[in-house]
Amino acid sequence: MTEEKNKFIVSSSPHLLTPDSVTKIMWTVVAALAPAALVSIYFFGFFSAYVIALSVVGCVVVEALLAKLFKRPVSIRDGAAVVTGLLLALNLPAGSPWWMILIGCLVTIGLGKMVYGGLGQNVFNPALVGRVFLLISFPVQMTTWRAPKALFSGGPATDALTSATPLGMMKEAILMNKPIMGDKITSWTDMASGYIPGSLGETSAIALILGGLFLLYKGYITWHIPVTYVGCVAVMGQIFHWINPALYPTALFHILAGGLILGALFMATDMVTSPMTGKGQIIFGFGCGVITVIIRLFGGYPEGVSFAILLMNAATPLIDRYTVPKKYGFVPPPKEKEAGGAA
Amino acid sequence: MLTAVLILSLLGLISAVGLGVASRVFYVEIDPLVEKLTEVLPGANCGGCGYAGCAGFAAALAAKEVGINDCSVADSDTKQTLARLLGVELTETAKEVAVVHCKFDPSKMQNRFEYKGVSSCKAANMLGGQLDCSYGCLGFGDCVKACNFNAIVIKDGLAEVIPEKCTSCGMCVEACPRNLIQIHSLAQKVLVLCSNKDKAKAVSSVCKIGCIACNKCVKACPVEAISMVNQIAVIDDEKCIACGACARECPTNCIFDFGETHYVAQINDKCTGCTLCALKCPAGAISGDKKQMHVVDPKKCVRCRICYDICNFESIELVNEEGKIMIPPRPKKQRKKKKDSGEAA
Amino acid sequence: MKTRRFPGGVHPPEKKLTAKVPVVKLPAPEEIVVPLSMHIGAPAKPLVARGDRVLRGQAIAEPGGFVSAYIHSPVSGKVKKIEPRPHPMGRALPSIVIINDGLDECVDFQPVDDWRNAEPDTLIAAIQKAGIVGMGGALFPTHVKLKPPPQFTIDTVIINGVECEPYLTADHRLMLEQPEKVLEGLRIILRILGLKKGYIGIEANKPDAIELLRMKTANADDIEIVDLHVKYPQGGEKTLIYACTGREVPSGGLPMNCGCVVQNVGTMAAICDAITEGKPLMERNVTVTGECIKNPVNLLARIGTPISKLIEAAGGFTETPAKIIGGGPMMGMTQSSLDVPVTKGTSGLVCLPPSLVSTSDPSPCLRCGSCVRHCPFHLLPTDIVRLVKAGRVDEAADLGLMDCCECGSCSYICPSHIELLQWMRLGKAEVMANRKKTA
Amino acid sequence: MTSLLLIAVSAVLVNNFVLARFLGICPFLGVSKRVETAFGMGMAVIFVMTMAGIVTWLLQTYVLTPLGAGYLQTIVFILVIAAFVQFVEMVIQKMRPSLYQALGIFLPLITTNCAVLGMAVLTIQSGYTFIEMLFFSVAAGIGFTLALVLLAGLRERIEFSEVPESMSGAAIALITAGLLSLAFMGFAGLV
Repeated sequence: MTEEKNKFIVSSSPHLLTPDSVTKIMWTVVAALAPAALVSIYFFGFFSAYVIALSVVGCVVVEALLAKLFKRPVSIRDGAAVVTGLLLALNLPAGSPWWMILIGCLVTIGLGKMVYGGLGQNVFNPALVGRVFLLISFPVQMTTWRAPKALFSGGPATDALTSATPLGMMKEAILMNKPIMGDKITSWTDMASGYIPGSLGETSAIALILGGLFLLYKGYITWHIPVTYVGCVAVMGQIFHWINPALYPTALFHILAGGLILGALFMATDMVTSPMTGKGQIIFGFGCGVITVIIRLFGGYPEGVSFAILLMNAATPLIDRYTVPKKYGFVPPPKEKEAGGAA
Repeated sequence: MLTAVLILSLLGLISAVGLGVASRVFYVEIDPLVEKLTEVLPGANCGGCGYAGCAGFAAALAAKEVGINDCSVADSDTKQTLARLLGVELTETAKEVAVVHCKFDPSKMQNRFEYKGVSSCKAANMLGGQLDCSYGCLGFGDCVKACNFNAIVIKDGLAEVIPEKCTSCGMCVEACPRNLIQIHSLAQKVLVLCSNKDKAKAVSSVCKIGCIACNKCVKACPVEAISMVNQIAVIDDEKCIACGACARECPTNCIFDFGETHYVAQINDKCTGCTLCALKCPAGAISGDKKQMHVVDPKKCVRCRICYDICNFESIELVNEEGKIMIPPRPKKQRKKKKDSGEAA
Repeated sequence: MKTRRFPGGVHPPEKKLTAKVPVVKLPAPEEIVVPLSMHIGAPAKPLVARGDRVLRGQAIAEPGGFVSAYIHSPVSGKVKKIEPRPHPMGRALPSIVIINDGLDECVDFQPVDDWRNAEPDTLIAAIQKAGIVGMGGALFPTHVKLKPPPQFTIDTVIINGVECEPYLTADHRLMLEQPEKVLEGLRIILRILGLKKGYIGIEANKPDAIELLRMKTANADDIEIVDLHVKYPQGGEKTLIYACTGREVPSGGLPMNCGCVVQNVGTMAAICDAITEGKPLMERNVTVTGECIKNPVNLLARIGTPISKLIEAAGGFTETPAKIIGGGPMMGMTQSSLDVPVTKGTSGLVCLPPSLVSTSDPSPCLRCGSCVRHCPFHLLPTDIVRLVKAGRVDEAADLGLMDCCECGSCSYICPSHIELLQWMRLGKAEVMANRKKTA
Repeated sequence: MTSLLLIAVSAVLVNNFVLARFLGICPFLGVSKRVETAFGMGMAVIFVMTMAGIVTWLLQTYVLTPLGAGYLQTIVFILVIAAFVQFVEMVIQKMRPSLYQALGIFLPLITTNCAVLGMAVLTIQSGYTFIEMLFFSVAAGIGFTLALVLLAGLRERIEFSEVPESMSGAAIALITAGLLSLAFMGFAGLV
């Protein structure tokens, strides 16, 4: 309101800040997801690239529009919408119809994030809200998988549409009770490298783990959730495998199949919707693991990762509430306050 | 059909007996007043008063934890009955309004430093406050956030109350870290809008509309309503007759007169010399002996209109500097019987 | 040698530009402004009036209450006026303005003869008379700290030579140039508290100081040098106690609750001067540094010297700074004018250029948990601040708002640059206000 | 034994009374502002459901069907439930006054709560034996409490978000409840 002589800035301490910023975090996550995206483009070619592009652009546009609608500052430069768009794309099968992707973007950004007030305020992982919404609304389109075909290996692009994913085959085996050995379905190397049908991001475990380690090194995710989550799925999977080796696949199959690696490294570790303290994250990872195995082996849907993470997102506020770390110099409250408080 | 009636009545009987016994065992002393209050309350269970339902609010009301006005839904006659039930008389006090005691000129007020941080007056005040004047309104709107009736707005850096919307609930008074907001009755038109307690030199160096405690207003006030409290003029609302003399006298015009414009009184030829106006004039500006034409001394007149309201012979009119009659004399009031005349005066 | 440490804490860039620069004595300016409140507790009451002549070292203000301190004139001269003057705390506070006559005529100092077997009370009285306060920035009157109430038994003395704030090297230079004074001061404290062992905690980024002090106490068994992991806020009272003794100060309690007393190295040197030479606290080391200062330097400046003089002595600004910080950049207070005086607690002047000062608005909280991981007291800054913002201050207090030592690690590490510490301070102020209202 | 377990799991997770069958939505939204009150309400509903389940089952098998007065089912059930709710209200008012204040109007509302009546009618329709009915009613109560406490946790968290005005209040609660039931759909086909 007045012309400023060169006045000094007065603010509360501390006066040094970490060079880190939300924008930097978001673009680092995008970089961490890049290997998986590139591998999917390598395997599914144009179908994957167009899904990624449309989903990212869709999410950014929807966020900008909704920000204007809700009279909020448009902050698409911080890359949050790009991350969500990329994650949503990695959750969709290659070659998904364009209208489905746009609806997915609308639900992901609209219902998943902006309705709660924008970045950092949502309670469910937006990309997963979008994916589960699409899975339940358009079951057919969401489960038509394209056969992967190495990009430059020549020959017509096979449009074998409905080749089932390894998990899909396992689910049919369990439902029809036809025991076929879990790992006979596809060889390990294919599953690890991503040469198997499935959603864009779910195939190549190596690329995902690479991205995950990069994030871990940068410190934007901690080991707690991925390790407990994947560990729990492996252990439970193995136990069920011992109970009935013919029907239930081995732990390695569980880890490499479906969206577990993508879910554990990028979805479950989403800062906004996962618990803050180490202890809470371990409970979170354990919960996700148990629910994933239950749904995979006994549930109706072949893939339980998305539902597991959403359910644990719902439980996060309660986990945070009961895993408050003991503070320095903790003095237990005097007895009668304790009793009074418990009314 | 008979079996149906039989079953139902039997079941009804069993439940009734069971509940009768249970209500004895689990008897809880309920204050009858709370019951009555709950009936009177609108029963919307809206939770506006912060209680889960009207029963909760009624209990709090009976326990004197809350006031009648805390129930925003209740209309005036509900409040009347509530007051009667509680034995508390609902004081229909005159409408009161919050006033911000700071009115610097935004284009002139300088900043001591560029404040960066949480945009709240408390936060800025903790770091000394960015304004040159260390008592002035910081304009971050803590009062606006505290007001549930959005009766206070920030206009180019300065808090301003909207009298119509203000319910004088006092939330803004607590919210302001520099205690600039006070509650005055709406009728109080003349207000000192400055809170700077520094000495004259310090005040004038930061704000041209600051009270420099020159005491001119104290001298100018015909009814001694103004006193100087640690370097700031303070107007006693009861004594003040809103004549605006102080406002005109103040060199830095930090005393604001929101009443309508004031004019000097002038006596015309209809004057019967009843000496009532001379008696009532606080400034002693009217002279003249009994039964003779009275004269107003324009320099002494403090334009408080007391003589204008009192004169019942249409002989006092209000004129501006050039003597043009701005407000004609008050029409004669039909005098009631002698007994009531005291009242009319 | 494994360095001791505490959980949490952050690693800001150290930028000890003046670590190798010896301390330079700054001549006294013409006008000295000695504020009356330079310590925790009631402001001091002036003993002199306008026009009085004062000598260097003469007491010009007496304590205003039990927790308060004497104030002495750093120069000889005439008292010009006692009026509110700009103060490092932000508001103008009453100060004694003295015109320096340049003679530096001293009052005759009376040292305590043969302090080794003097009574602790006489030593404490001498310390009180010399106006010694905690020089680390806490400014707590030392004589009060050295006489804890009887029910607390003190068994450990820890001297804080950590100086974990970036940029500051005042204590570091003091340890290098006057180690005897520091050791002597510590021995006096041990005598007062009747203890046999004292520790001096020094961060591992000052190897020369550690080595020098170790060499000096090689054969002495009453002083042990503890080298500490380089991490901010290692120098905080509670973190230092935890790192050296493994004990935790109970929540809402003081170090004496767990039998410890923590003092700054500067205070030790001041105590040594007061006891051995009878000199009151009149000057202190101030590091004038920052990217905007032409040649950063450590100055022995007299209390009451306007900081404009210090900046001139350091060659002035290379570019106009965005922030002038009294103290360290992590806990210091930004100053709005250059005629603020040096006080007993001014450990440094850090002038940051606009390029180092971020003025971006905070982005929303991602609940990333960095503040939780880095808080040395395992609090939940983001949840506490969320509650304070919503006005639910008592719930925030239950989560540990009042245990926050305001070290600023959470605000430093927060990727969204949210002013967590400022919100915590607002919350604390509101809790104190509520307590006063209900008390 | 496994069938009992399956009934319980299906009542709690698969067709959860609130999130899958959408019964008892008004207390679900009304009381889910704080976790303590939600838990208190959940306990009250579990008690009423179990007791009402037992009594209605007994009435149905030993009174209504032998006398062929099956058509009286709804009225009788409502009468029983109302009696139990009245009883619970007195107990809570005596034992936990603070909880009674917090629940306020929603405690007597359990009488008309469709989840409780729904449970009673469902047990009769699916022809459960006494033991199965017991498992079913307790599990239904637990499912209701689980959903209620989860939503209460979420709503306490959302209280701090700057939800746009058009969405604040009941709107965001309904959206969150919808997303919660979306997540619960993962259990479809579990049994």
